[in-house]
Amino acid sequence: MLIAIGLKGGVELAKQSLVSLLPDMVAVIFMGSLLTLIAYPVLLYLGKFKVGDAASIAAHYGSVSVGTFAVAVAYYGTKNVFYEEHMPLLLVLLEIPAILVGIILAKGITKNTQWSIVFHEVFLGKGIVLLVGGLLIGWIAGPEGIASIEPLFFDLFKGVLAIFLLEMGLIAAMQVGSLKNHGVFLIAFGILMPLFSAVIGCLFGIMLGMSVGGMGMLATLAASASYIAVPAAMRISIPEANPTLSLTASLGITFSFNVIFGIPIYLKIAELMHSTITG
Amino acid sequence: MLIAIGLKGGVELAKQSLVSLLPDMVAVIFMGSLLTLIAYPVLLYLGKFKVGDAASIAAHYGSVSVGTFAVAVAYYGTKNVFYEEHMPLLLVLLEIPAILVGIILAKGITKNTQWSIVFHEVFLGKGIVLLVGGLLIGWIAGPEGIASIEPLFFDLFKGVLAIFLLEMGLIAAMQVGSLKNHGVFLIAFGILMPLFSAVIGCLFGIMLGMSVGGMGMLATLAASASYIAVPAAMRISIPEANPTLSLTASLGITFSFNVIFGIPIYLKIAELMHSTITG
Amino acid sequence: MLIAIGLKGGVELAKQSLVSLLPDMVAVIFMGSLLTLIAYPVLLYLGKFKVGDAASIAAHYGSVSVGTFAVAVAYYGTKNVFYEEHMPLLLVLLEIPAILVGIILAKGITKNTQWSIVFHEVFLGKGIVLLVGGLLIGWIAGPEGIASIEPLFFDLFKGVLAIFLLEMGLIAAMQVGSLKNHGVFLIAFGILMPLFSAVIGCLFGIMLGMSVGGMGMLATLAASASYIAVPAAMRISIPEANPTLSLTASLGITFSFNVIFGIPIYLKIAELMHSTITG
Amino acid sequence: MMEDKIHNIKVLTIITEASIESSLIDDFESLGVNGFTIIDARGKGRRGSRMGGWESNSNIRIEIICDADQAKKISTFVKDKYFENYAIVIYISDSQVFRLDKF
Amino acid sequence: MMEDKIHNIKVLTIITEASIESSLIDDFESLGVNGFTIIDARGKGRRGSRMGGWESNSNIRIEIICDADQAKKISTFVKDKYFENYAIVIYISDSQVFRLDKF
Amino acid sequence: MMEDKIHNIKVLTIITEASIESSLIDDFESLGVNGFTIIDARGKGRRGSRMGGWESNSNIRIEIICDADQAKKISTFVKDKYFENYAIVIYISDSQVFRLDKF
Ligand SMILES: Nc1ncnc2c1ncn2[C@@H]1O[C@H](COP(=O)(O)O)[C@@H](O)[C@H]1O
Ligand SMILES: Nc1ncnc2c1ncn2[C@@H]1O[C@H](COP(=O)(O)O)[C@@H](O)[C@H]1O
Ligand SMILES: Nc1ncnc2c1ncn2[C@@H]1O[C@H](COP(=O)(O)O)[C@@H](O)[C@H]1O
Ligand code: NA
Ligand code: NA
Ligand code: NA
Repeated sequence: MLIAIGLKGGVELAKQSLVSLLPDMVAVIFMGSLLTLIAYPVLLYLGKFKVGDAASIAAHYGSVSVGTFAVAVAYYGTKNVFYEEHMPLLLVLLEIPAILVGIILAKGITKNTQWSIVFHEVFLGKGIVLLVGGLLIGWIAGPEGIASIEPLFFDLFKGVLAIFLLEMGLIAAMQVGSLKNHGVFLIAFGILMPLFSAVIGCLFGIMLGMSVGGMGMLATLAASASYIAVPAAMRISIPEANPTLSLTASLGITFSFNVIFGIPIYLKIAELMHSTITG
Repeated sequence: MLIAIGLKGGVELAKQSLVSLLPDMVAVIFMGSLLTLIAYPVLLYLGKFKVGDAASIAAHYGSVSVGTFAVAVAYYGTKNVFYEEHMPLLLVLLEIPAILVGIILAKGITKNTQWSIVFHEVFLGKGIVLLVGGLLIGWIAGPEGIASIEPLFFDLFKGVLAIFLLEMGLIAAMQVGSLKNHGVFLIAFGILMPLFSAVIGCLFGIMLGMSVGGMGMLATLAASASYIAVPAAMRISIPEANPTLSLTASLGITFSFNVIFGIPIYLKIAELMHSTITG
Repeated sequence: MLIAIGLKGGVELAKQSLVSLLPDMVAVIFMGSLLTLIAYPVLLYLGKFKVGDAASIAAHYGSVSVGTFAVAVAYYGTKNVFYEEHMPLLLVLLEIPAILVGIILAKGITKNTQWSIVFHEVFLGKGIVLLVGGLLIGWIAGPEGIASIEPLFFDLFKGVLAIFLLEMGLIAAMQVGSLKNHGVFLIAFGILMPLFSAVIGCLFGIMLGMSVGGMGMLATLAASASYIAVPAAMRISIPEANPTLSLTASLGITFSFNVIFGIPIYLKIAELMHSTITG
Repeated sequence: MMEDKIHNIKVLTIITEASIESSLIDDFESLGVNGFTIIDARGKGRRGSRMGGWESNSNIRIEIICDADQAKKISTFVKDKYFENYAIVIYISDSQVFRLDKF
Repeated sequence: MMEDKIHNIKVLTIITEASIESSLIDDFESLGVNGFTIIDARGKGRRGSRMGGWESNSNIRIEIICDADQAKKISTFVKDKYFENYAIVIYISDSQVFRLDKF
Repeated sequence: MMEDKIHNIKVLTIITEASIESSLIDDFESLGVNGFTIIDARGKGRRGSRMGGWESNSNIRIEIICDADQAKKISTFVKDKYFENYAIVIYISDSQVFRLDKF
């Protein structure tokens, strides 16, 4: 599934000169860091979380969930809403800034943070390797290049997405169990933060002159919270952060909310803001 | 795959009021117990099995095989034969009575049967969780609710079914090896019992005023023998029963017979009985 | 996936009398041995490999890769190029001679070679069991027999092929790392040997009066090198052969080359030779 | 720094059918066992070969780090309850750990 | 109740390449070994890192509960046959079991 | 034939969170550990139940065959670095091997 998303993105990349994408890329890295920096104080002062936990959860929400993106791609497909094709590239870029900002918030830029292990974990994490791999293959081979292999991956896309959703759903359900401590705040944060991030995402979309679909997709990326790449990186770089907390929020609450309600809402927000501003 | 079946059933459930389904549900629970009670004496006196083995095998045949049902769904699909949509609900209900009757036959209603573990095993068994989960989601969300997720699961349905069949086929083949003891009787039982149960299934179908397809499907459920849920429950509740015997019969003989010959035969029996009785 | 290929082959087999296929079967066994006998001296004298390594690598290249065949089937499908349907049968036959010749080259026909274990490993290897199993089921059941199960397996074919390719791709990439020793020769051999084998394959195709597609497919089989069945057999029968060497060549270099460039090239060679000779 | 005292303890290993995992976990709770590790396994024994493939034909290997009395108490309980009807072996080995308070 | 006598026995552990599993199982049969347990594993040793992913790069960990003589016999046989060409380590530890007759 | 001398060695076993596998492997390299074996596991301990399903909830069981000093050095390093924030247990057992030079 990750390869399929990467392939799609890579093929689009080959069509446009990288330079034209530069503004989007920089903006998105800025957005990722911004969201993390906004979430941190909210968690620390309002949520009364310890520094480690606040930084870790903030990093989860500043990052993205590939699963949510995949469901959005399927949803936009059924509604055949157009969106800028280089979204997968932005998705990959959004994974990284949040992790760095999160670690700096928790640890400061001390040299004893095992940066090598963190990068090893982040960049060699299975998810990112497949995604970036797909991007590269798509980019080098270009549209015709992957003609013979392309149909295979896209048929597979929906099937694997279903299994992925099923698995995540089950694990999300199990997470809800551990809501005892910080329960109420986490639920509120897990729903309000994505909505807030979606608005920020739309603003960035407008700033970058994207289509309505593009704005909706960027909003979905902003609203989604990582539950595979970031938890792995946090576990190593901020060991004192309690993994159950961040996972309950990002997977148990936000992922479920996004997949069932979030995606259509973010599209509506995009349509609304698009009409008011360009209206 | 199980979720897909559950989803389908759940969606249909949402369309009909539960009350209208009550008679079917009660009849099916009765049928499951009846089949177990018929199989037990046959195994005990004719087959000369020990009490534990007779009760365990009877429970296998009083219950159902989701795999066989899935193949029947695909088969009825290719032949586009209509059947009542709430079959998956009846499938789930049929899983349970046979296990209870089997345990009571073997153990009597002594309190030291670890009923908690048995229920834990039966209801938390992976198969049932997925199936009931699908049913619930389908029922709550209703047809429109699962619009966005639905296509994924049904695309997946066939693929996963194929892998499932392949795996079961291999394991079934291995089972045949252990036919030494009780061999001949088991083969005869493994083929005649399903045929007999199919007729019983059709009778119940007629009684419940079902369509020909409905009768055929109910006959298939009656004729199918469990090889995942029941063996697990039996292993805990009737430890003295030899698992290889029941598995050889339900998986090695009956599953193979049903998938290759059974399903078309049961449809013919349903057509025959439908025309003679309503003829 | 293997079952699907086997099923297809088996169904075709049922259509033709086995006798008519005999010449093809004998020719293919001869081709497998010939390719191994050609590769051995090249590796031993030119490549300066030890006897064990030369024999093991030669056996890899005299055999076939089911994965490469599967990609070719998908490719010929998209280009709807016709090819003789009994190719899967020839594929299975091509697996065996190379292993025997390889062992004899390395060990001579001493009786202490654990022939029983080798045959056990080769014939009970998961790949071959699935393939031959599919062939048998297809052959016995014949086209109508597998009507109800057939659609499942072929839907699945593409999906599983994609996952297979992905996995092999990752592992192939890891192999490239161990190119230090014998590096340059292995790369040259890994690309030139398949091209040479493809020409031999086409010659055999012409000799057997095959269609252009048939010639292309036979060339692809000849050019493909095994990386699952043969390595397992070699590990047991020629223990002194270094497995990393043969795997780097057959998977790292040849599989990648075949999947990306090879398959279209071999079809062109077939078209070229077909027109010149029959032109 | 926690003082580095080494303590002698026992490691109780149970190899049995995967199908009784949940039943065993319940037993452990009632026996006051607060830690265990489970690994999927396959194998062969008096009750024939159980080389895996699907649940009712695969094994699990359970390790419990505990003191000698607990090891005796647990193994006796499991022996009496399961030896007769299930494929199962139990062995107890000696070992050393850092923090005794953990077990 | 079976009398609860505890007996000293050995646990022979072999960690080697997954590709020689069937060959080893045949050896065990000829050596009169009637029980063993196999677990999939990955690892690193003198013959480089075998971190799994697919069969020819993954390991298996085999345990055989037996008496001292059998342990010696099995380990010597396996040492002579496989040490030279395969990634393999063997170690023997002491342990106690309930029913001696089982092994 | 290699002379069949048996040598006493230690087997250090670490059971911990799967998420710190790569970090531990780096530590082993710097500690001069040239061999280890890793097995996927699940279990329950002071930090709650980690019964697997996905990476951040599953465990790994690491075995290192080494001499007494190395066992002490490794376990102390791992204890100081991970005990405080991670789910982890360590135990050391005695064993015998054939070829001492291998470890
Ligand atoms: N001698 C042995 N050494 C190692 N594992 C054994 C031994 N005997 C039995 N086992 C394991 O324990 C399981 C049950 O043994 P049993 O109760 O003898 O059938 C087998 O499937 C093996 O996994
Ligand atoms: N010192 C050790 N401690 C634990 N496992 C080891 C050790 N050395 C080797 N192994 C295991 O045995 C396998 C083969 O080792 P070798 O023959 O040294 O390559 C390795 O892949 C490891 O899984
Ligand atoms: N007493 C024990 N016996 C066996 N394994 C244990 C024990 N305690 C903990 N473990 C294992 O070590 C992991 C971490 O333990 P803990 O640090 O106590 O949470 C658990 O998930 C278990 O897999
Ligand atoms: Na986000
Ligand atoms: Na039944
Ligand atoms: Na070849």
